[in-house]
This record gives sequence, C-alpha cells and structure tokens, in this order.
Amino acid sequence: MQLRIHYYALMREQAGRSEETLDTSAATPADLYAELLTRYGFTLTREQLKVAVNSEFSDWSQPLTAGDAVVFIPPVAGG
Amino acid sequence: MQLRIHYYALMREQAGRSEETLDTSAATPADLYAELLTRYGFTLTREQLKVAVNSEFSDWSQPLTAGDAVVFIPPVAGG
Amino acid sequence: MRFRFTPAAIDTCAARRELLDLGAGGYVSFEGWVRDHNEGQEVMRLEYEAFQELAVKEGERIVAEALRRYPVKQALCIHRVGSLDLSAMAVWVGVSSAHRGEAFDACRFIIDEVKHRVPIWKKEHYRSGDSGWVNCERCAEPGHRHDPSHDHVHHGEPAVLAIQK
Amino acid sequence: MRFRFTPAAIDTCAARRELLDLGAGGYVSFEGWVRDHNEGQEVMRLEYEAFQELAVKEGERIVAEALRRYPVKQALCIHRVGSLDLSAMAVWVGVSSAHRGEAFDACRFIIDEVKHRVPIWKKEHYRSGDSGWVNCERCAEPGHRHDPSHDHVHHGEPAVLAIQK
Repeated sequence: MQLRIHYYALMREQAGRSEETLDTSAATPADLYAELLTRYGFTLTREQLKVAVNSEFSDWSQPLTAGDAVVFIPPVAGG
Repeated sequence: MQLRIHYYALMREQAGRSEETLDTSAATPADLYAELLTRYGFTLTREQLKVAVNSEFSDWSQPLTAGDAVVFIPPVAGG
Repeated sequence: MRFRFTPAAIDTCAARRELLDLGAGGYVSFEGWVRDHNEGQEVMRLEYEAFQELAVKEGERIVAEALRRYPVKQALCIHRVGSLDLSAMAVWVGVSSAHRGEAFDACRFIIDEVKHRVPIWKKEHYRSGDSGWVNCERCAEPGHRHDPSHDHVHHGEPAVLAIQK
Repeated sequence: MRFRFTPAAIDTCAARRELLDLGAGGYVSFEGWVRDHNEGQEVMRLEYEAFQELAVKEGERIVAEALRRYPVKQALCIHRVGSLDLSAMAVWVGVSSAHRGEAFDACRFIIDEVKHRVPIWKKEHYRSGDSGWVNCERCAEPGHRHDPSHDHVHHGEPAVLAIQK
C-alpha cells in the first residue's frame, strides 16, 4: 500500500525531507511510526506526538488505506 | 472666606455655570455642599458624590481655607 | 505621562510604539468604542468631559499600581474628551510584558479602575432627542462608598443618571 | 476566514477594521512579539512553520468555539510564518463585543488554544549559534495526552525541545 507522508519542523530535519511516498505494510499510524522511527531515528517518542490523516487529527489505531496522507505532529508552539 | 468652585457634567448643567468664586462661611466641603444644594437644587445627594480640594480627593470634613478650589465629583463614567 | 487626554482621534500606532520593548513577548490592548445603544436607547453620539487636573493624577496612579501589581514592561492609557460619533474610540489602554497572562491582567485592571475612579463623565445623546449622563450603576446607589480600591465589576449596561428631555 | 496565515507583516489596521461593529463597545487585541530571550538564551531571530491545511481548520474551530462560549461580536486570528526578527509580530488576535469582560475572556481563550492546539512550530536561533525547536513544557513530557480540550496554562518560559549545535 502506498502512503503519502509529510514532515514538519524537528521531524522534517531528522527525516531529511519534507515529504515522501512510501510503500508500506503498516496498517495503522502506530505501525507506520514504529517503521519510520527505525529508519530515521526520530528522537520524539510516539507519546509526544499527535497524528493527522488526510489533514484531520486521527487515532493511532485508525486503519490506513492506500493513498492516505499522514502527518506526525510534534509538540506545537504557535504564538 | 473666598472659595473657588468648579462644576462638571450634570452639576455644571444644574448650577448653570462651570466655575464661580464664592464668599462663604462653610467650614468644610460638607457645609459647602449643603449651602449649594439649597441654592441650585442639585439632584445628587452628598452620598452620591466625592469631593476634591485643590485637585486632590478630600474628606467631607476637612477644614477649608481661603482660596481653596473645590470640586464636587458626580458618579464617574469614563471609558 | 502614562495617562493622558486628547481632544483628537487617538493615534494607536504612535501609542503602541511607546510600549515596544525587546524583552516583551506579549502585548494586549483595549479600545472602548461608542456603541449604538445603551439601556434600550438608540445612541447617536457621546460627549466626554473630564476634571483633567485630578483625572491625570488618578490615571497615573492607576497605571503605576498596575506596574507594581503585575510584572509587565510598559503600560499607557489615553482617553478622548469632547464629542464622539458612533464607533469612535473613547479610550485606549496598551500593555507590553514578557508573558501574555500578566499583560491581559494589567490591561483589564487599568480599564476597570479608570472607569471607576477617574473623574470623567459621559453624556449620551439619543435618537429620541433625549440625552443623559451615564454612570456606573453601583456608584449611583445612595450610600455607595467611593472607595478608590473598590473592585466591583460591571455587569450589563451602565445606568443613566439623569435623563434630559 | 477567521483564522489565517500570512508570510508578510500582519496588517493590524486592516484586521481591526474587519471587527468593527456598531453594537460593539469594547475591543481587545493581543499581539505576540519576538522576544530577545528564552530559557536564558539570547534569541536573534525565529522561524515559524505550520501544517497549514490542518492549522487553518483547527484555528477556525478555536475562533468558532470562542464565539459560542462568549457573547462577543467578532473575532479573528492571524499568524505569521517564515523568518521573524526581534520585535516582529508573530501572531495577532482581535475581538470586539458589547461589553469588555467578554472581549478579554474570548481573546485570551483564543491565544491560549492557538498556542496549544494549532500545528505551528517555532525554531529559535540564538546568539551562541545554536538553534532549537521550542515547545510547550507539558506537551513535551512523555505520556502527556494531546487532548484538544486540555486547558493547561503556561507558567514561565517554554521549554526547548531539541538544541542543535
């Protein structure tokens, strides 16, 4: 299954890219983060993040479907 | 003793003047207000007012001296 | 002078510049605007009148109190006098501080105290042709003590002291 | 749109005009300025980055919540993105309402929620040459639940998530 991933801020810097299209067997955002954590060595744990699927906040256990756009959201600091 | 009185807002309208110099035997602002209440028929009671002597808030029982400038202050409504 | 009067429109851009501070991360401002109604009457315009000598002293004391009470950087209040049309700005308060919480608290403190303590009066002119001097409801109650430290809060509309036909 | 981003300086005069309302007697605005220090480090400039698609939705939800919670007339929030120098305005919130209390409350609600819920990130560049992504202290604690309704308040300085040499 192909997913689209966008990276922002600290995660963008640690992944070394702002987006990518990934072939993966990850069934949920939780699975996907575990896979990417291994690949990029992110310093943030899943507990420090939120996740968005198709530009809406999502659960970590929501099933992913082909073509979904996923964003892992580090702690925010607007204002 | 001569005193200078300034009137503002509702009291200015009811007195029909914005200032006057008055010859009076009033020993305190309380005495002075009683005298002026009779003369001008002010609708505000002394309990609704504050008083200033020489541009500072004052007690109603503070002795007045010749040349003092007195202002009776109706309920305020800035802003 | 951290409290002053102006007979012309308040220049908020110039006033804001006086509060710039490299150590400030938050800035809160309040503007009082002339509203089109009060106590069920349609308002056409307002007149503000002040006992300026005492008002400036009392206003300065309020801003100084705010600077003592809250850890803010700068604070300033400017009040209009004269005739004001609908939507005109009657008063402006600005506060800058390192953190936003204190700026909100200090700004609110200043406008609350200015409305209750500074000798300024407001005459409303209504569509009906009547006019009236407005005042704080509780201040108008006979026996209400004009203690400068009283901290009552306005709920609802201010009362009208005397309606003139 | 009652929440939006801009890559250029925020035009507060134009934004304020959007909030004019003949029934409004009070207007409160908040500005977030780039401060010259954070956590004991001297800050030289900031970069803001946003996940704009989601941020605009979440920002709009926050302003809509403020309009439901508080009886205010109009509310608007504008946030900068890109590189900001010291004293630059990073965010602006404006609220108009009939009475001032609600305008203060709604303005504070909006900026508090925006800082905690909207996906915007801030990178500080220090005089030392280091840089760091800033975040809310409590949000950075492992196990802290990112419940959109949580209402914690910031005390003191925001923490730095990761310092880069």
